[in-house]
Amino acid sequence: MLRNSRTERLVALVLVAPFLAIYLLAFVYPTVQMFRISFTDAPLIGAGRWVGLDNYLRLDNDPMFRRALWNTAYFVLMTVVPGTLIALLIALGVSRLKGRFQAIVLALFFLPYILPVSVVYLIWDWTLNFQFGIAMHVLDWLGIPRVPVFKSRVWFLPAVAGVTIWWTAGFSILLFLAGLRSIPVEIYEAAALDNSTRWTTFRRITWPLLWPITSLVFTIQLILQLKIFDQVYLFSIGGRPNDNMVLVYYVFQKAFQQNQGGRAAAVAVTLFVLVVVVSVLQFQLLRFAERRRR
Amino acid sequence: MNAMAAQRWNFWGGIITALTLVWAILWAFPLYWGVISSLKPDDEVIRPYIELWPETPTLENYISALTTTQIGAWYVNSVAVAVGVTIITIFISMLCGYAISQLRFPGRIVLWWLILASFMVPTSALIINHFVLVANLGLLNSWAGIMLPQLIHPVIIIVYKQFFDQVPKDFREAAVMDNASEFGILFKIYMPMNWGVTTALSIVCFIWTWNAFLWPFLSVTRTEMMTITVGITQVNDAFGVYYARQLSAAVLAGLPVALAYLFFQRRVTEAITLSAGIKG
Amino acid sequence: MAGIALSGVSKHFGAVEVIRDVSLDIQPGELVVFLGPSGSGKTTLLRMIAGLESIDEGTLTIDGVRSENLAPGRRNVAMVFQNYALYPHMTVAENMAFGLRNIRVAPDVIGQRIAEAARILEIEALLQRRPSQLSGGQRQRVAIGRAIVKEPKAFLFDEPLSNLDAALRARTRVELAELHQRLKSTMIYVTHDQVEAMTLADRIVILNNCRIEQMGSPVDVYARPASRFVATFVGSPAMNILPVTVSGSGDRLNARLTDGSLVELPGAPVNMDWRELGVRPESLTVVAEGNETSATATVVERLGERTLVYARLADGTQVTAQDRGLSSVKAGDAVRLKFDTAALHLFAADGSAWHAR
Amino acid sequence: MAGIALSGVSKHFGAVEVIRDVSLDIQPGELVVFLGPSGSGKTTLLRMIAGLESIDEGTLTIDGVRSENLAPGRRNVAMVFQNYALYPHMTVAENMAFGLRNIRVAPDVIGQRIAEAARILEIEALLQRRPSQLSGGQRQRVAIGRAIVKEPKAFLFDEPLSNLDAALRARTRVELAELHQRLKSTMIYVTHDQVEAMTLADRIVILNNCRIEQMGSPVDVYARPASRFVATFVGSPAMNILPVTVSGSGDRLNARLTDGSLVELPGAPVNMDWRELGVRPESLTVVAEGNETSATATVVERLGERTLVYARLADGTQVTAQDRGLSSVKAGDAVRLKFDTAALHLFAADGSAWHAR
Amino acid sequence: EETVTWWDFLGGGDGVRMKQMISDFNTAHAGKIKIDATTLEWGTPFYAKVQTSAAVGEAPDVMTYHASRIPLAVSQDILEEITAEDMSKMGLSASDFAQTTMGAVTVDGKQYAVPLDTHPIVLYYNRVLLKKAGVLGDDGRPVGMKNKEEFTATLQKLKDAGVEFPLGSVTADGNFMYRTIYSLVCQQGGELLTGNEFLAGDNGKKLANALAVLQGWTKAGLQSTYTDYPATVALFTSGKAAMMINGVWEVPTMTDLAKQGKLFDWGAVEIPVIFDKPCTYADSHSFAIPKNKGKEISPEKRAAVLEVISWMDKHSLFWATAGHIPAYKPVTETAEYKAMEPNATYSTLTANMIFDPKSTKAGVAGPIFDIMSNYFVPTLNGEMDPGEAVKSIKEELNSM
Ligand SMILES: Nc1ncnc2c1ncn2[C@@H]1O[C@H](COP(=O)(O)OP(=O)(O)OP(=O)(O)O)[C@@H](O)[C@H]1O
Ligand SMILES: Nc1ncnc2c1ncn2[C@@H]1O[C@H](COP(=O)(O)OP(=O)(O)OP(=O)(O)O)[C@@H](O)[C@H]1O
Ligand SMILES: [Mg+2]
Ligand SMILES: [Mg+2]
Repeated sequence: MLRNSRTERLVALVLVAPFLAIYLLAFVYPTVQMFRISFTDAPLIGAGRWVGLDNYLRLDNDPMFRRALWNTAYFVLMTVVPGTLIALLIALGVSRLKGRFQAIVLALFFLPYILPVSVVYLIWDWTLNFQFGIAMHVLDWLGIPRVPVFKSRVWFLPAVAGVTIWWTAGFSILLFLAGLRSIPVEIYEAAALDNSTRWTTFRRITWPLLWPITSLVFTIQLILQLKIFDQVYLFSIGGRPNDNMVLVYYVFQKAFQQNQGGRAAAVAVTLFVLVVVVSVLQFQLLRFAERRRR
Repeated sequence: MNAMAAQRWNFWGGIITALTLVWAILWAFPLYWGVISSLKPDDEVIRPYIELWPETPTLENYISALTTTQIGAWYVNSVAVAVGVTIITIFISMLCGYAISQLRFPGRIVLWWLILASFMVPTSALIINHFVLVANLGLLNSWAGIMLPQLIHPVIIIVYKQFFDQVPKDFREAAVMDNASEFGILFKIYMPMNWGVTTALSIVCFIWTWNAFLWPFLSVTRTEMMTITVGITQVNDAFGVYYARQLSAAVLAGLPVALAYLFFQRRVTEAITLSAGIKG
Repeated sequence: MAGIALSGVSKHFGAVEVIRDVSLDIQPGELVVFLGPSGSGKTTLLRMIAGLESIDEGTLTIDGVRSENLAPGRRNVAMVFQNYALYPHMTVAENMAFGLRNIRVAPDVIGQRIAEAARILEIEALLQRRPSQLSGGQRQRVAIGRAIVKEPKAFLFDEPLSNLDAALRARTRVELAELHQRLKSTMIYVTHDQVEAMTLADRIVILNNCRIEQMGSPVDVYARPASRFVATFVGSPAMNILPVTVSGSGDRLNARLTDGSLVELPGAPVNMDWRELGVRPESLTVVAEGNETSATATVVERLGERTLVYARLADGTQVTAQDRGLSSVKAGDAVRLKFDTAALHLFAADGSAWHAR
Repeated sequence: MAGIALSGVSKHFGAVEVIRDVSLDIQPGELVVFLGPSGSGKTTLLRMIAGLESIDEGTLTIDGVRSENLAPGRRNVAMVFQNYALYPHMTVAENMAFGLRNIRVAPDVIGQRIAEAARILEIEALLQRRPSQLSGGQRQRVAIGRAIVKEPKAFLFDEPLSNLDAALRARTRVELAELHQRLKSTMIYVTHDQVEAMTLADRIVILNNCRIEQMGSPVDVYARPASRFVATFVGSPAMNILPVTVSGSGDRLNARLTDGSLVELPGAPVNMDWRELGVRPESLTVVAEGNETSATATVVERLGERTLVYARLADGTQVTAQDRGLSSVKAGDAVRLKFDTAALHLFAADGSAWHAR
Repeated sequence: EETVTWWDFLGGGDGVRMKQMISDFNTAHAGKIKIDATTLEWGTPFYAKVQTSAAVGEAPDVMTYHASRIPLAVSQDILEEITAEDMSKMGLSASDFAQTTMGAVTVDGKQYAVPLDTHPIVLYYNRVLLKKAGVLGDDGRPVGMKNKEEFTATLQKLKDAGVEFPLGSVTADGNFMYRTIYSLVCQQGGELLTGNEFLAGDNGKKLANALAVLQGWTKAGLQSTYTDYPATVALFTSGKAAMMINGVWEVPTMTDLAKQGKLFDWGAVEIPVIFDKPCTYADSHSFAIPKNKGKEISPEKRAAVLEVISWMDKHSLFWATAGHIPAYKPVTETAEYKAMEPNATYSTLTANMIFDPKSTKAGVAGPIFDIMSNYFVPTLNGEMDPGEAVKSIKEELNSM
């Protein structure tokens, strides 16, 4: 198409400028700063001395950092894979339903997703409350000893992971449903004519055709869950934050509770790099898996 | 499929449907339980047995949540921040998405890759420097301060670009032949043609902002400046059993988004799939 | 090779009746085309035979076996879908093998059958590709291949050509006809394109309004349409239908057109309430001179080997006539039109029809 | 009403040449069709006239004004896009008004023009609807209406019918022809469908391989194709092209087909390196008896008013022949084919052609 | 009019009292000074906010502060000094306060806050249940307050009488249990910090003893397990727990509930002597002026702030209804105060109070708190052996 490139550039500049300004101010600049202060001993606010790699070296034998790293990994493991699978199962169930009925059931599964984390926290803290939670009455009734879910080291992360799955599954369910809807009915009809059983149909048709969505859900979940903070913070209130330490929480603690901006930034950089590496790696891995399938 | 549904898959199909239903009810039960509990008086809340309906329903907890906390102010803050972030984000993202999709200018590819890359970057890693930045700008405890770091949603630009890419170029050319200017094309053709996307993206952006916790929690110290998501974690008012009061505050905080969802269910679900880059 | 018999078959979706009391006998090896306008129930009928829709009433017999309650896979028929429904994540070979593996056919047998089908369809080179790497025509063949390997009792096609472009459609049509000659298998073919039906069918079943309107060979259907509907639906450009008043007696029947001109009707039965005269464009030709109906050409379409002349009679009635080769008639010209009395049709108020031959 | 002249126009995308040295003179009021296979540059040429593509070399004159450097909006031509490109969020009336508002035409003038265009196109009732509420054919008309209100010097159409289904396409084609007769405006119409070209054009410009292959009236192009390419491209089913060896001298030239049979060529020039004989299916007819070429029918397509017989000569050469009406020939039958000596074409190695008439 | 921005962390029953006092103050100073108060969440969140706010100049003009945390705050340089001149402007003098209290707000001879109260922990009890179990003395106080065996027996009797939780303890939150445990260490004459060493000598053993007692109660089912703060209060007020060890700040919760007729007959006494001598942990709420970076407080505002502090201290008789023991002696010496219940009942314990060690590591939500509380929860609920816990605590504290 015939274009007047000078006007076009000018217009482009005008259109891109607002975003670029905010992007530079609220994203690029803080990112650069984060890297910079991670090499200093700055407090949260104010300048610090250049300490080189000191902050990073100290992480190496910082038990709290290790715990944070481990807990984060543990949490990711417990949310991402089961979360994806559960969402898939739910989506498969919901996709069978029709019309209004489907809308209602979907709403039941989806509602948690649109709630603020603090509401989710209050609801589950209440539901699983060790003294008064309804879940404990159910356990009593089943003759199972009560479980102090958010107060014990063993149960805390699994429980928060469970709540997180409950909270975020709606998103994945919708993606899966969109994926399922995009598989033409004819494919299933062809499979039926091909004598395919329910299980074969799932394994040989649905699952492979859903793979791109599955990997998308997986990636989104992974990036999201590595950033875990809100739930752990909230459920730890009046509990055992140090046992439940995760990376972002550690950044928060170092920076905002202990006023060690530089060291916090080093943790933040670690997280930053971790997320980027993991998502790049995972992207490659999934691509590889897909290629092998071909 | 009807014949099959009618015949051999019928039995297992029925079981699966039933299981899905039961599961859905269990899934949503905590929500129900939260709402029901918030309607119970203090002594009922902590009864040691399951009571699916309040014996003496009361709004006392809501009244107390509304009167003893600054929930009104929190609402105003949340609405202001969420609306502000939504409008600004949508607007700048649309402009930027349009430019990247439709215009040729130096640095376009670089910009596009930057935006794609920042999709992966965890903003929560930036809290320290966001805090420093907003503090230096003197914006702590202000709407602008709560909004600023939340204005970066690369995914919205990505979705906009994809949509603008999909507009057949015929429209652009038809408009050019109709003597429309570049801004005319954007605001009179592309923007109105994609109202659906804009609404959908606005809805998700609103939900995200309304639900944001970490940053509002960090950047606000004054109770009256808190957003509702942060505010309700502060409702630990005096006297005895406070669970119901907390839950009533939670219900109040969740209600607007929940209602919005129930009213615009189709739009919201569409919006969510859109935000993941899938066309619904 | 198996016969298929439908008897008194009905179907409704909710309150809407879609198929009403259809009976039909398909001979082994026959290629039957279901032809009808959109919504006439062609697809539904086909899917009922395949087992993808239940049959509300009536019986279905495939190869002598009562089948209305058999699962789709058990009926041993193969279907080629409009958009082919190839499994996008499997190679061509895997697509073909899928159905056979499900019934545990031995791997070497599967290999043989695939090779054989690929040979017939000339898709040997494509076996390791995925559907997305194929052109429309190639996909079409793979879909047929997937059907062939099952060695089914019958092939069911639902508008298999409608996704192809015009040129490819014409070519594939010919290929399909050849394939049928080679395989000699029972085939049911759904289309709403009358050219396809005319060129492919051993027998055409014309569906309209949930019922069978006519059933017969292409020649029959074209030359002796059972009803006004069939007359206008089959043939392109469509048959001219002109309101007439018929008068005269014995062998000397005449039809008076609305513009006043008379058309002779040798041999037409008297004493019927004839309302309309049908004449196909090729039987209404432009002639140089003579005592014929006169009209004004409005649009002239030169198709090369013939020319269509859209014309208006004196009273404004629109007709389509034909001239041979590249006609010199221009829009606006006055033309004389000649009715070929050996190829006229009459339609009565009660729906019955008479054909000059 | 304005003439359009292209002179020595070229265009390339990067290293790929798309239009090479095209010159063309379009008379005011003429309807010119650009016909050619996919990728031949039809669209590109049209867009160059519209101003949507730059012209690398050569000149473009619209209504006497040198225009190759004018902005699209300034050339005062209107374009109807393949998928109409109606603004989906505007009503029909707004769609029409948009272009006029942009050049600040007075509102009452806009109103008048819309009313006038709507009257011509019979879309008065649709003015307040949105494109999504219109049928394909209605959209088509609105797209034309949007062009009409601009009172352009020329209308440019890029395959405007390709999105319509067959029946609607045929009807709309007739409507378009009528519209042109009424408006008498300059129109350029791009298509790769030769039927459209034949039926609509005052003049057909056949593009192939970046160049103009032939330019002439439909009759010309059909009866006297300038090249083998034109011969095979125009006409459906395509002209049979048979390799021949020509022998004899003076008036008594004969062509020997590969199966050994002889075809007389009355009046063909000698001393040319004739390589191929062209004959259209309608000039290669099935005859009952006689000393003609014999062949075996492979597929028989009964089209109603004529029957196409795909046949194989003794040496396996495929030909398409025609029989009148509903032929009784069946696949597998031996048939005798008669060449209409008055409608033969010869093609030489150097691309030149000779036509019997 | 000067607006004084005020932060506190008083969310419980005492918060209501404080709001009342603020409103009274505003009425009394209408047109001159207005307090603009914000209540933040107690503990870590509050102190994290104070710290970050002070660093960016967003801190309030005055705030409540735990005396125990003042050394830490001073080391972070976020508090303004309260000079002698300030004290005299307020019409206060060091002698108006108990020496221990005053000492708690002084670091290196400089005063950094003005104490408002001292708030020990006490034992709340449900007279109805105790009576039912036969463990209510004729004086209306629980029996078995003299030693471990006696008290355990009391608890056991309650249990036998069908009380679900004889003792309600905040066993899910080490921060709160720290107070009880520290008290029990003190009852053995132990201390946390000796010179620069934590849990030197047999102090570790004493801590283990304290933990063992509590763990014993858990194991015997005498104490609520994994109970967070609100649940503990709820257990007690709903009659599920017969006794509760908690801060005096819950007194108003009880009095107000009782006033509404929603509570049983209750009482509060000094915590029992489990070991050798009576000793109770206490802290002090005080007023401090944050040092706002880059934002000097104006003299007028400072004067207003001092007026606020002074007024609050002088009117702290009302504050006493929040359960706390006013720090300002002229108030505690009034007859009105002396007649106040239940304060009078437990006022004897002032003699037995112990404050946190004076260390930059100490204080509410400080490092010691953090480290110890992390081990308390598993130990108290029987997940961890007391000796093991003490070992780890000792290691971690000393490696800080
Ligand atoms: N699942 C369904 N539920 C309700 N009505 C249906 C369903 N499937 C088809 N119909 C209706 O049944 C009638 C026949 O549909 P069918 O698809 O058989 O028509 P068709 O002849 O194949 O038409 P087309 O040529 O458009 O494919 C239509 O009126 C259609 O609307
Ligand atoms: N923007 C472009 N960049 C590069 N090559 C192009 C571009 N547009 C068209 N071409 C090439 O130019 C040639 C002519 O394209 P054009 O669209 O004009 O063909 P056409 O005759 O309209 O074909 P069709 O009938 O398929 O529409 C084609 O080979 C095409 O690939
Ligand atoms: Mg159909
Ligand atoms: Mg084109």
